[in-house]
Amino acid sequence: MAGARMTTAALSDRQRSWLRRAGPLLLVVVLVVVPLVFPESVNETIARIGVFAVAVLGLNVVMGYAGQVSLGQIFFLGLGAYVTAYGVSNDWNIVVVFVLACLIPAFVGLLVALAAARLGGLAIAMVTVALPIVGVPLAKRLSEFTGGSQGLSARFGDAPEWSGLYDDQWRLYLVLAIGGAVFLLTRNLVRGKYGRVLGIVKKNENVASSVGISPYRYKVLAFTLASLIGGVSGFLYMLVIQYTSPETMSFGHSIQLLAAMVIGGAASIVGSVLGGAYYVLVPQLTNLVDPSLTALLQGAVLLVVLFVLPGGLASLARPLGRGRRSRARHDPAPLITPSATTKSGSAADTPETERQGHP
Amino acid sequence: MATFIQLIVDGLSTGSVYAAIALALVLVHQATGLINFAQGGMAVLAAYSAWWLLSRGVPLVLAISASVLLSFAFGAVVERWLMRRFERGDPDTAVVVTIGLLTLITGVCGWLFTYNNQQFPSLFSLDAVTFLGVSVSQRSIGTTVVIVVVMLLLQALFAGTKLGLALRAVAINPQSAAFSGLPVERLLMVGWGLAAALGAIAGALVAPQLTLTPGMLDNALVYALAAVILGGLSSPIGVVVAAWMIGVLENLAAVYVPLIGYDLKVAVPFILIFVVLVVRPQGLFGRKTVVRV
Amino acid sequence: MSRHFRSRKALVIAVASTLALTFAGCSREGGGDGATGAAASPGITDTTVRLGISTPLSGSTAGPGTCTVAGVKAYFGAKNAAGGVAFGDGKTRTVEIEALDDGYDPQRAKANYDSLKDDVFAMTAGLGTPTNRAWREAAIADEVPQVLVMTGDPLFSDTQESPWQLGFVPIYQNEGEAFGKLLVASGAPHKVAILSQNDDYGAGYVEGFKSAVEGAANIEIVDELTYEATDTSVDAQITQLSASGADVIFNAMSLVPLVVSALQKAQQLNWLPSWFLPSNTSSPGAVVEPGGGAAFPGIYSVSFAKAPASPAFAGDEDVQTYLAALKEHGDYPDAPAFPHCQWSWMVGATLEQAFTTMTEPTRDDFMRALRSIENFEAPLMLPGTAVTTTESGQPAVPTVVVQKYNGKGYDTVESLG
Amino acid sequence: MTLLELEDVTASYGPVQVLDGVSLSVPENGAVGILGANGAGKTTTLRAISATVRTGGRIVFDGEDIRGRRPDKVAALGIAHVPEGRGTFGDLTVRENLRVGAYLRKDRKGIESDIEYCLDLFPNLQDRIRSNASALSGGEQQMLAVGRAIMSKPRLLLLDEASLGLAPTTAKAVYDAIRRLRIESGIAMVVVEQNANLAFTVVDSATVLETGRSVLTGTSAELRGMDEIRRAYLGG
Repeated sequence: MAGARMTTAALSDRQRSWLRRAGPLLLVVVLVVVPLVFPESVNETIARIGVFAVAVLGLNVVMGYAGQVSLGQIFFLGLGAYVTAYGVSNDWNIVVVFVLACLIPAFVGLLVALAAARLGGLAIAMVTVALPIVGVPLAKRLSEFTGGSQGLSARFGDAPEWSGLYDDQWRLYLVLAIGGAVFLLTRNLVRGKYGRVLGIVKKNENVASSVGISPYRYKVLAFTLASLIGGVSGFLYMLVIQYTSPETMSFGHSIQLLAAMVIGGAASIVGSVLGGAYYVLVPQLTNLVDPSLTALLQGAVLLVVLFVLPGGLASLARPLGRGRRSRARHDPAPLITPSATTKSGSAADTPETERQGHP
Repeated sequence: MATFIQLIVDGLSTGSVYAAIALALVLVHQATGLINFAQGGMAVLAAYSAWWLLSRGVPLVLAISASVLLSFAFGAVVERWLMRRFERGDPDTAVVVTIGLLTLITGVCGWLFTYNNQQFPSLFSLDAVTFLGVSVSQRSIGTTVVIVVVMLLLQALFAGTKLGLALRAVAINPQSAAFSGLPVERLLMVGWGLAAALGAIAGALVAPQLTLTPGMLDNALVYALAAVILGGLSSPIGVVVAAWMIGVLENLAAVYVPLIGYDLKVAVPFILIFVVLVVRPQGLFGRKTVVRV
Repeated sequence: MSRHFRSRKALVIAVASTLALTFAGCSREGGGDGATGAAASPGITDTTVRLGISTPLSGSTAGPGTCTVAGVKAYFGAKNAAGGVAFGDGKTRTVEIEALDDGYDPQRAKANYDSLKDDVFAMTAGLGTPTNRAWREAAIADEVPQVLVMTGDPLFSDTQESPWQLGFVPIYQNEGEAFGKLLVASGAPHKVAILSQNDDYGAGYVEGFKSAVEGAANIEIVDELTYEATDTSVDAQITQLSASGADVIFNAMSLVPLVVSALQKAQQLNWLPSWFLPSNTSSPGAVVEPGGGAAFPGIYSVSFAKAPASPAFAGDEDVQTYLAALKEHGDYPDAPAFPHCQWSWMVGATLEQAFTTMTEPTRDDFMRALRSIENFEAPLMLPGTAVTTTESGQPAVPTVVVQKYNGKGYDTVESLG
Repeated sequence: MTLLELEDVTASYGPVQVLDGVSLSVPENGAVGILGANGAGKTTTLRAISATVRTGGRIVFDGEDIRGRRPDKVAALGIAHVPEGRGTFGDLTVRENLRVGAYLRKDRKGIESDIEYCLDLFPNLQDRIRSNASALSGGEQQMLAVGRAIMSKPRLLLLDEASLGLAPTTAKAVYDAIRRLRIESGIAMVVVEQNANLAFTVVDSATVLETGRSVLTGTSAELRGMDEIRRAYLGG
């Protein structure tokens, strides 16, 4: 029994080391080639997936990794989009626009977090609900900057003449480059020291405090970072959709984003991409099946996916990739298990666990 | 002055709509430890089933009673065949499952009954009662009275009865509950069933006012959530008082605080939550508690 | 060709990319040439023409959204069953409708457009301002017609700004203006309270109304409030307005439930002004009757379409043809609860009108044909209204008539009272 | 007269086998300890008895094979489990916790007098009767957990690591109360305990587990006398 487990582990180790060496290179090659080979509509779909993958990634930072329920991530996407639209329509330098589209949402996120994180988990949830709910009428009131309910159009990122590319190809490259950079940075962050600290804060704030970590500071940090990434996704949103209105940041979309994160797989980089793909592709899929049954089909797809894969789509990819990072289940550890391997094996089937107790 | 008092009365009757859903949220949270986003959707489905019975000639009271019973069964079935799979996993996943359920139910209602507005008759007359220059419809009074009765029943259920205690125990710690001989699975089904039945009452109360559509309660859900947090998740009286407070203060702020106005009055409950939670993290009436949304 | 072809300068350094360019070359051709030869635009052949619709079929605007598809589908469904539509180039084509749900989400509307633009000849009939605005610029860049859309946003009827667009329904300003004029013409003094939706829809109505009553000595606007489309109640607004002493309420509200409860609330407060309702929320059966409209001295609305529920049109031939087709071809078995069903039926007729004068199967020629319709009385149109597309700044239906509720349906009126 | 008999019990979490043939016998009114290293299967043995893990073998309680029943049915037979980590109901008050423990009982008067007995057994709880369990100290929570368990008037008490995380004096107070409980009520017990010295203040005999297997069984006196036991579990 134990021997057999060793063999599988060794195999997947070998697989993984191969993937680790060849994987990134392969990925880069694929990403470079993809925009060139696919027709326009596919490129546009991939670009949209990129936009929402980044948005889901931001949500994952605050919720998946730091464990703070956020129901308002779409607000930061909307804010980033508005900043971008305003900057572009006033002919600001696009680099300046991008920096502002990152910094302004990050700053707003910081202010919100400074207040909310002091209150604890529940208040963060409610304050974040308020963001899109209040954000929509606020955007209408600030019509001088936002164009009111008619929204703002801003077309930018057309392919420069020297590139010889189509607009959709050029835009997709931009999305892949910016989005890829954000993913890479975030990945390094959550796999490094910060990621471990966030994990401790998520699991038990008291434990974190007792080892000298300020949960408050890290919650604020995670929230700010999520807002910044949200701002980036807003910039990409404008690049790809070229239009934004108060409707962009409605509460319903925020909830869908949350669903996409969980479906993709919480606290997972791959899951963020899958979540973005889910967010974009499922409406297209339901349109293909029967456009008049959108809600019914979407609800059914969501339930079926989670019923089959409660850990999200990323749990499909997990055995291949970074197999054994055990998911944060609320498992009181029925027995003091001899090794991590046993534990991750047991987590899924533990018959009785304490669902809600003392965190 | 008459306008001022009228605004307060209007706020109370709007608050009663929020309170109806908020009570169902409290019930399911007390009984399962979850915030159920599908609560409003289940109430709408119940209202549609009553509406369908009405259109087949069943008298109103009978149709509503039948929908309450059907909803109890539906809630229990949802728990048994859907939620049970997620009850011991990540609570975030379970919440998203309720979001999926909401989407599905909305879709099913739209498919079966179309997205058109349907008129739903009220148990109470729409005639106004005028008192000291303030008028209020009998429908609002009736709705409020029913909600107060339901609130008191719920309060009594949780505070005083063995069933209420057992439901709460199962939500807090299913394993220890089982060690004490509580039939955990059956109690979870009963909890969902009761919440759904309560939702059916809420649906029948507010459908005449909001007119029946698949998304009828989507907007009210946010207010109900705010009321639940503000009032304290464990206190039925607390959430009803909070819902009324939200309804009243929202109106007053819209009219008398020019900076807020009608467009930003939706910020009022959240400002209220912020202020209250700074002082009392457990909400107005709640006991200190550990909550996961 | 839908897109501007640009010469490919070799920039790409990587070998892999060069290789890929070859693929790209392959995949990029093929699209674009229609079956009828080099000149034909996408989505049209000798026997068929395909139209795309992106509209909300789920979410809070799904009710009217479903109607925008049902009317067009019903219209062309009936035409197809009768053999098809005779085009100006001498060919008879059947009309296919490809409708996608955007859930009133601009981003999804853009996605729908992207997926349809190479398959359909033209986009039409979709409901919503933000959802139509989301891909307006893309449609201009791609030279895809985005015509007879259901938004009163004037931008879509501005030929300069929107060369490939045309709105169908009267711009909001026109509707507000029509009622304002009627009020001014009454000569009697009126105090008006305004309650409008806090968006371009409400603002457009109010703007039109104000421009009509500006300078009129007999009209005084005593109070002006807004509400949000996400509100569950407007009781507070009605209470506040009732204290203003107004005898007329100008109510630019697009949500049926809120209009019903506003009517009920005013009665409860015993405030009985003359009431103005917009064209899309004045349905006799779904709004005025449940709201108890008979209690008010007058419920006024503007319209250009016959209301099928109104007894005056129960025997109308247009109406009967329409209702039968809606059931048979429109996938809409119930009595239409929103006027958008009628409007979209008229969109079908207007499109046919343009098709019959098209001489080439191209999008360019279609736009030319569409922009040269004058005084076309589409089926279901009320006397005094017509489709005219030659006037810049105006949508296909530029005029409305004011009507008054008569207890069952509406009568056209020339004056207040 | 044997109250509980485990014969060759196996258990696994998914593919991982944790118990690989555990045998144990608890006489009526007796108390048996389970000793062993981390991961030896002590907690799982208790979970096997209270049916919260899938098991093989035979588990006979009062002459009946109870293996494979639902946990609440097992509890109804008179087996009360005090889980590791205490498992109190954090959002319920102390009194409510005790009332939940008495869920299966119908005798109102008996319940009230047993609550009094619990408060007498654990006087610390007296002042905290209206507090939420989550507001109690670790020691108080442990006392409440035992109190909750005995409210069901069990015939067998399963006690899992009752001293875990407690200060030595508090742990001793808890075990003093448990010993008193045993003497006064005669409830049979299975005691899992890291601190074997504490366990021996209550139990008559003990079983030593190693990697999911019973390797040694003996009376308290016998085991105390064995060098390897002393080295492994008694701190020298």
